[in-house]
Amino acid sequence: MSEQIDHLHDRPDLAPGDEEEVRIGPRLLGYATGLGLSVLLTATSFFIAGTDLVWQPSIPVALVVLAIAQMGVHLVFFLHITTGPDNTNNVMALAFGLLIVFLVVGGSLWIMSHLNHNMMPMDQIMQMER
Amino acid sequence: MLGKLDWSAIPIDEPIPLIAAGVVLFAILAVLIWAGVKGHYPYLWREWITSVDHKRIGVMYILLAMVMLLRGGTDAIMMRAQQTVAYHSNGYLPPEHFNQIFSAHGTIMIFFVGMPFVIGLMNLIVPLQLGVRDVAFPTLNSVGFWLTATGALLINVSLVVGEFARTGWLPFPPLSELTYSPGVGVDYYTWSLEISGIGTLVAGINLVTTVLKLRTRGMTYLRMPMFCWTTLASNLLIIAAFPILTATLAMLILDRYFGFHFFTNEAGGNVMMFMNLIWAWGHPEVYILVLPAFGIFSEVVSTFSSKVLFGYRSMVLATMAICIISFMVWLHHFFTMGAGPDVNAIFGIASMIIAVPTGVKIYNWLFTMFGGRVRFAVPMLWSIGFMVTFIIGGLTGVLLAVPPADFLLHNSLFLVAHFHNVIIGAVLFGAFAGYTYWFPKAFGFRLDEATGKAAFWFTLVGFYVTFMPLYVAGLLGMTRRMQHYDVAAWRPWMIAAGIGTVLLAIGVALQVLQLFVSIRRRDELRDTTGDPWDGRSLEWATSSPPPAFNFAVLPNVTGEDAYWRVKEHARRQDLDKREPDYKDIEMPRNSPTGFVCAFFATVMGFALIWHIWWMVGLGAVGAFATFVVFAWRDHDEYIIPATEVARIDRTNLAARRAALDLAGIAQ
Amino acid sequence: MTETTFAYAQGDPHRLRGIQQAEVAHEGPAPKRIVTAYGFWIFLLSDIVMFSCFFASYAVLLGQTAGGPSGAQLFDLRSTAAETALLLLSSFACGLASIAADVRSARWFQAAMALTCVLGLGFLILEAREFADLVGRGAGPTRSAFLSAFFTLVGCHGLHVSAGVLWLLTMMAQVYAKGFRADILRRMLCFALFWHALDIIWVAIFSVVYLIGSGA
Amino acid sequence: MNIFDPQGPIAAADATILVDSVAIMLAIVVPTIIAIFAFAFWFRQSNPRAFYSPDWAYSGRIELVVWSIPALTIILLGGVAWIGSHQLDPAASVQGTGSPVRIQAVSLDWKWLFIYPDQRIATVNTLTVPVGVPLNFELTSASVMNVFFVPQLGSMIYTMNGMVTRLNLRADREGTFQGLSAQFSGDGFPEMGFDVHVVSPLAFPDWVKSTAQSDRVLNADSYAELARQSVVTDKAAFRLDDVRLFEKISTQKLPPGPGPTLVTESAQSYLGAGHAR
Ligand code: HEA
Ligand code: HEA
Ligand code: CUA
Ligand SMILES: [Cu+2]
Repeated sequence: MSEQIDHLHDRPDLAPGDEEEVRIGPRLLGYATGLGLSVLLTATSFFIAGTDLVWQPSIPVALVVLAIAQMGVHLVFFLHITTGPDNTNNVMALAFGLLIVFLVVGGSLWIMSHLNHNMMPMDQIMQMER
Repeated sequence: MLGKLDWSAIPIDEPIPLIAAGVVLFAILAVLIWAGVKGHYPYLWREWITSVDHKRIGVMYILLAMVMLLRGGTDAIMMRAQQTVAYHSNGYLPPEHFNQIFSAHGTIMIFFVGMPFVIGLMNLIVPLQLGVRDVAFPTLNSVGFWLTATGALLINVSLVVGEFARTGWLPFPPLSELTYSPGVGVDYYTWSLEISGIGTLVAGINLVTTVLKLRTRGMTYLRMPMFCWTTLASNLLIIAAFPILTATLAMLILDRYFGFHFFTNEAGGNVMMFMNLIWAWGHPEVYILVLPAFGIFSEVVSTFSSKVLFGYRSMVLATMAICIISFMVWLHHFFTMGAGPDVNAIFGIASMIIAVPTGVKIYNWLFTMFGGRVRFAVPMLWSIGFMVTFIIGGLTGVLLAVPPADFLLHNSLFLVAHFHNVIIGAVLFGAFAGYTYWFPKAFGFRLDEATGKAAFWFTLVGFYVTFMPLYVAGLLGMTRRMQHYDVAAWRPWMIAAGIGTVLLAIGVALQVLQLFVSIRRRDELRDTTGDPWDGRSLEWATSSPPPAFNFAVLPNVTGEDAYWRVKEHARRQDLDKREPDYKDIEMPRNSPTGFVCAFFATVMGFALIWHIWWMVGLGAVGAFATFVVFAWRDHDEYIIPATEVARIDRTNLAARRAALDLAGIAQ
Repeated sequence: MTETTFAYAQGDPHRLRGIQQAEVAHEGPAPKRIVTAYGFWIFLLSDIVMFSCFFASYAVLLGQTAGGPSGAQLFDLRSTAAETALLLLSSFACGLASIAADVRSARWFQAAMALTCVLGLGFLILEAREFADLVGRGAGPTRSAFLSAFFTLVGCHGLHVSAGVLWLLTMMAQVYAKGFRADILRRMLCFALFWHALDIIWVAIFSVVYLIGSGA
Repeated sequence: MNIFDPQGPIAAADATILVDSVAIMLAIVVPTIIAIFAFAFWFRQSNPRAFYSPDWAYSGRIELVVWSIPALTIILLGGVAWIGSHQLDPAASVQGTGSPVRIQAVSLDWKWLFIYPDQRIATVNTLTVPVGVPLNFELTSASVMNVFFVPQLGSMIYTMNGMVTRLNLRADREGTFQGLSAQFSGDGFPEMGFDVHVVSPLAFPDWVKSTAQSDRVLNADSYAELARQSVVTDKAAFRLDDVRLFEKISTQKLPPGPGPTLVTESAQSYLGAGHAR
C-alpha cells in the first residue's frame, strides 16, 4: 500500500471523481462540455418556468425532467461517473443512494397526501367541495 | 453567563436519581483515582484512548455497550418494579420520573447498547475475516467511537444536571415541542443523538468501504464469511438511514431553538411528517441492529456444528433482500393514524414479506445443524435460544403487520413484548453469542463455561417469564407507558413480569461475574493456538490476540471457509513449511484526534442544551482547530520492520503447527 | 510479493462455480486513493439522503403558509439565476483546479482555487442578501411552516457551501505549504467531489424550490 | 378490557382476524420450532448414531421449499391483510339499527371531551351511547397526540391537533366498558381512561334530555378552563353552547392547549409540567 502502487491503472477500478484521461486537452474539453450543457439546461428551465408558450400544467413535469437531465450531466462530466466496468462499484453505490432517496421522498409524499386527504378538518373539505 | 443552568438543575429534592447518580459518580471517581494511583494513565492514553487499531476500538465499543446495558437494565428494573406496585396507587415513582425512565431506557438500549455492541463486534472481527490490517479510515474510526461515547456521556449527565426527555424513546411532537416540553430533557435527547449519530455514520462509512474495497487477495464477494455480508448490509442501512434521523432531529431542534414550525401545532406545522420521517429511519434501524446478529449466528452455528454453512447463496440473497425491503415498510408503525386502507394494506404486506427472507435464514441455520456435530458451547446455546425465541417474536411482528390486528394491539404491552422478543432474542442474544465466541480472539483466553451457561439459562428463562405476561396484558388492553393503573385483571401479569425481571437481572449479573471469574482463571483458559473453537474463517488464522498488523503476510484466499481449507490441508500432513517472505509493514499511527473531538463535542453539546452560547462558540472553534491540526499532520504512519514481524509471526506459527500436528495425529 | 496461499482443496460446496467465474478475480486491497475517494463518495450519498428529507418536508409543507406569503410572492428569479450562474462557473473553476493538481502546476492550481472561492463567496453573498431581504419583509423562517422548510432546505445548502469555502482555503494553504503530496491530492479529490455534489443539490433546489415553487 | 371479549362487530372482526392470522402462522412456526430442537438434539456431538457430512451445504430441493413455504404463507396472510384493511377501515361506515349518532371526541391534557353536536350536549371522560346504533366519531386533539381506544369496541385511532380523524363503531351489548388513550401524552397520561356506558336505545334519549338540563354550559370560557393541563375526577356533563365548537378546535380557531404553566423560575429552567396531581 505504498505510494508507488498508488497509481491509476494498476487495478481495474476507478475512484469516484477519477477520470481515465490524464492529458489536459480532453479533460478541459470534458469540463467545458459539462459547463455548456448545464448552462443550456439551466437556461431552458428558467425559460420554461417563466413562459406561457407551453401548456401550463406540464411545466412542473418538464422542470423535473430537465433537473434530472442536468444532474446526469453533472454526474458524468464533473463527477466522472460512467457505466464503464471499472466504475461498477461507484455506480452501484449511487444506485442504492438514489433508490433510498426515491423511497423516502416518494413514500413520504404518498403517505402524507393520503393522511392529509383523510384528515382535513370540516371547513376545508367544504371549501374544496365548493 | 451559564444560560439556563443554575443550582435548581440539580434534583436535590428527588432522592432516587440523586442517590443513583451519586453511586455512579462515586464508582467513576473511584476507578479514575485507582487508575491514577496505579499509574495506568499513560498506558491507557497510549494504548487505548488514542488507539486507532480496529481491535482496540471494537473492544471499547463493546465495553461501552456493556456498561450502558447495566444502566438501561437498571431503568428496566425500576419500571417493572413500579408497574408491580402501582395498582390503585401511585407507586414509588412519580409520573415525571417514570416518564424519564422509559424514555431513557429505550434510548439507551437502542443507541448505546444495541448499536455499540454490534458496531464493536463488526469493528473487531470484520477486518480479520477479510484478511486486512485495519479498517479503511482508522483515525475516523476512533472519532466515531468517541462521538458515540460523547452521546452516552451526555445522556448520563442528564441524570444529575437537569432532566431527561419525558416523551418516549422517539420524541413525538407536539409533546416534544417547546410548548409542551419546556425543560431541557428533549434537548439532552436531540443533542446526544445528533452527536452519536455522526459517530455511527462514520462507523458505517468505514465498514462499508472496508468490505467493498479492502478485502485481501482472492477474497471475492462470494467467498466472504456471512458476517461480512451482514456487516455490509447493516452498514449500508446506516449510511442510508442515519441521515434521515439527523435531518429529522435537526428540524425538531430548529423548532425548539429558533421557533421554526415544522411540527408545531401553530403556523401550519405537521406532526405527521415527524412520525413519517422518524419511522423511515426507525424501521431500518431495527434491521441495522439485527442483521449483524444474524451474521454472528451464521458463524457460530456453522462453527459449532463443524460444518459448512448451508445455503450460502440463499443467505446472501436473503440478507440483501432484507436490506432493501426494510426501507419499504415504515408505515406499519402508524397504521392507526388513518392513512386509508390502500396505504395500510400495501405497507402491511410489504412488512410481512420480510418474514420470507428471514425465514429462509432460520431454515438455513436449521439445515446447517443437519448432518453436523453440534457442540453445545455457550455461543451455540445463545444461538439455539435465539432461533426459538426469535421465531415467536417474528410471529407477533407479522401479526402486528396485519392492520386490523394492529388496530387492537398498537402501543399495547403486546407491542412492547413483541419488540423485546425480537430485540432481546436476536440482538442481545446475538451480541452475547458474539462476545463469548470472539472473546478469546480479542484477549487470548476463553470465558468461563459454567458461569456462561448459568447466565444463558437465567436470561432465557427470565426473558420468557418477563415478557410472555406482557403479551397477555396487551391482549387485556393494557397500553404501554402506564405509570399506574386501576384494572385488576392486569395485576397478576405485572407481578409475574416483575419476577421474570429478577431472573433476567441475575442472568446479566452472572455475565459480569463470568468476566471476573475468567480474568482470574485466565491462565487455565489460555488459548495459545489462536483457534480455540476449531473455527472456519480467517480471524482464526492469526494469533490471539492478533498482532497490531493482524497478518504478517496478507493471506491469499482461494475458496470459501478460507481457514478451514488450510486446516484440512494441514491435517493431511503436508503443511507448507516454507517461511513466508516478511516485509516491512506500514501501520497507522495512534492519534488523539478522536478523543479531542469528543471533548469539544461534549462541551458544545452541553452548552447547547443549556443555552450557554459562549461555550458553544468555544467548542466549535476547538473542533475546527482539531480538524486543521489533524489535516496538517505530516506522518500518520509508522513502520514495523520485517524482522519484528517475522519474530512475532514465528512464535504464532510454531504454536499453531504444534496444535495442528496434534490434530493430524489424532485423526 | 510472495503470499501464503490460503486454500488448497478445490471443494465448491455451495455450487457457486458459475457465478464465481463471472466475477473478476479479486486482486486484494485497493490503493489508498481509491479507498479514500470511495469512502467520501458514500458520505456524499448519505448527505444527499439527508437533503432528500428536507426536500420531502418542503414538498409537504409547501402549501402551509399559515396566511403568510407564498413562494410566488417571495422569490426573485433573477437573483436565483445569478446564484446559479456563479455556482456553475465555480464548479468549472474547481474542475480546472483538479486538472492543475493532476499536472502538478501549483500556480494554476492556486489561481483556479481562488477563482472557485470568489465565485462561491459571491453565491453566498447573494443568498445572504436574499435571506436578509425576506426576513426584513416579515417572511422569516418563523412566519410559517412553509418558510421554515424553505429556509432550512436552502440554508442547509448554504451551510454546505460555507463549509466548502473553509475547506477550500485549507486546501490552498496545504498545497502552498506542502506541495502536491499524495495525501493532499487525495483530499483534493474529495474536495472536488464535494464541490460538484453541491451543484447537483443546487440544481434540485432551483428547479423544485424556486422554479416550481414560484409557479405554485 | 379483554380484546377477546368483543362487544361490537368491529372489535369482533378485528379479534377474529387476529386469531386467524396467528393460526395461519402457527401452522408453519410450530413445526419449525420442533425441528430446531430435534435437529440440535439428534446431531449433538455425543450421538454416535447421527451421521456426519461436513461438506453438505446445498440442496436445490430444500432451498426451493424454504423459500416457497414462507412465501405461500405470506401470500395467504397478505390476502387477509388486504381484505381486512379495506373492510375494517376506521373511516368506513358500519351498519346498525336506527340513525347514526354523531360524536366528536377531543383529547385534552389529560381528559377526553365528547361532544354530541346533534344533541347539543357534551361530556368529560364518559361516553354514553345507545346499543346497536352506528357510532360516527370525528376526533381531534386540543394539544398533543393521543389515541382513542375502547378495547372491547374495536379499532383505535389517533387524535391530532389541526386534523380530524374518523372512526366508526357499534356497541352490541349494554353495559359499562373502559376506554383509554393508547398514545403517551405527558405526565397525566395514565389518567386518560374513560367510561363507556352502552345504554338501550330508549334510555339514550332520556339520558340526553337529562344532560341537556345540566346547569353547566360548555362555551369558550369553560372550554378554556378544560384545555388547561389537569386531571379531572368529576365526570362533568355540559349543555353545548356552540355547536361549532369542535370545528373551531380542529381548525385551530381556538388556540391549542397551553401546555404546562411555569410557576417558578427554577421550574422554567429545567422542569416541564408540574406534578400531574
Ligand atoms: C436493545 C433494546 C432493549 C433491550 C435490551 C431492553 C431490555 C429490557 N427492557 Fe426494554 N425497551 C426498549 C428496548 C430494549 N429493552 C425500548 C426501545 C423501549 C421503549 C421505550 C419507550 O416506551 O419509549 C423499551 C421499553 C421497556 C419497558 C416499558 C414498557 C412500557 O412502556 O410500559 C419495559 C418495562 O418493563 C422494558 C423492560 C425491559 C427489560 C426487563 C429488559 C431486560 O432485558 C433488561 C436486562 C438487564 C438488566 C436486568 C440489567 C442487570 C442489572 C444489574 C445486574 C444491576 C447492576 C447494576 C449496577 C452495577 C449499576 N422495556
Ligand atoms: C431487532 C428488532 C426488530 C425486529 C427484527 C423486528 C421484526 C419485525 N417487526 Fe418489529 N418492532 C421493533 C423491533 C423489531 N421488529 C420495535 C423496537 C418496535 C416498536 C417501536 C416502538 O413503537 O417503540 C417494533 C414494532 C413493530 C410494528 C409496529 C406495531 C405498532 O406500533 O403497532 C410492526 C408492525 O408491523 C412490526 C413488525 C415486524 C415484522 C413483520 C418483523 C419481521 O422482520 C419478523 C420476521 C421474522 C419471522 C416471521 C420469524 C422467522 C420466520 C419463519 C420461521 C418463517 C415462517 C414464518 C412465517 C411465514 C410467518 N414491528
Ligand atoms: Cu395527523 Cu392528520
Ligand atoms: Cu418496524
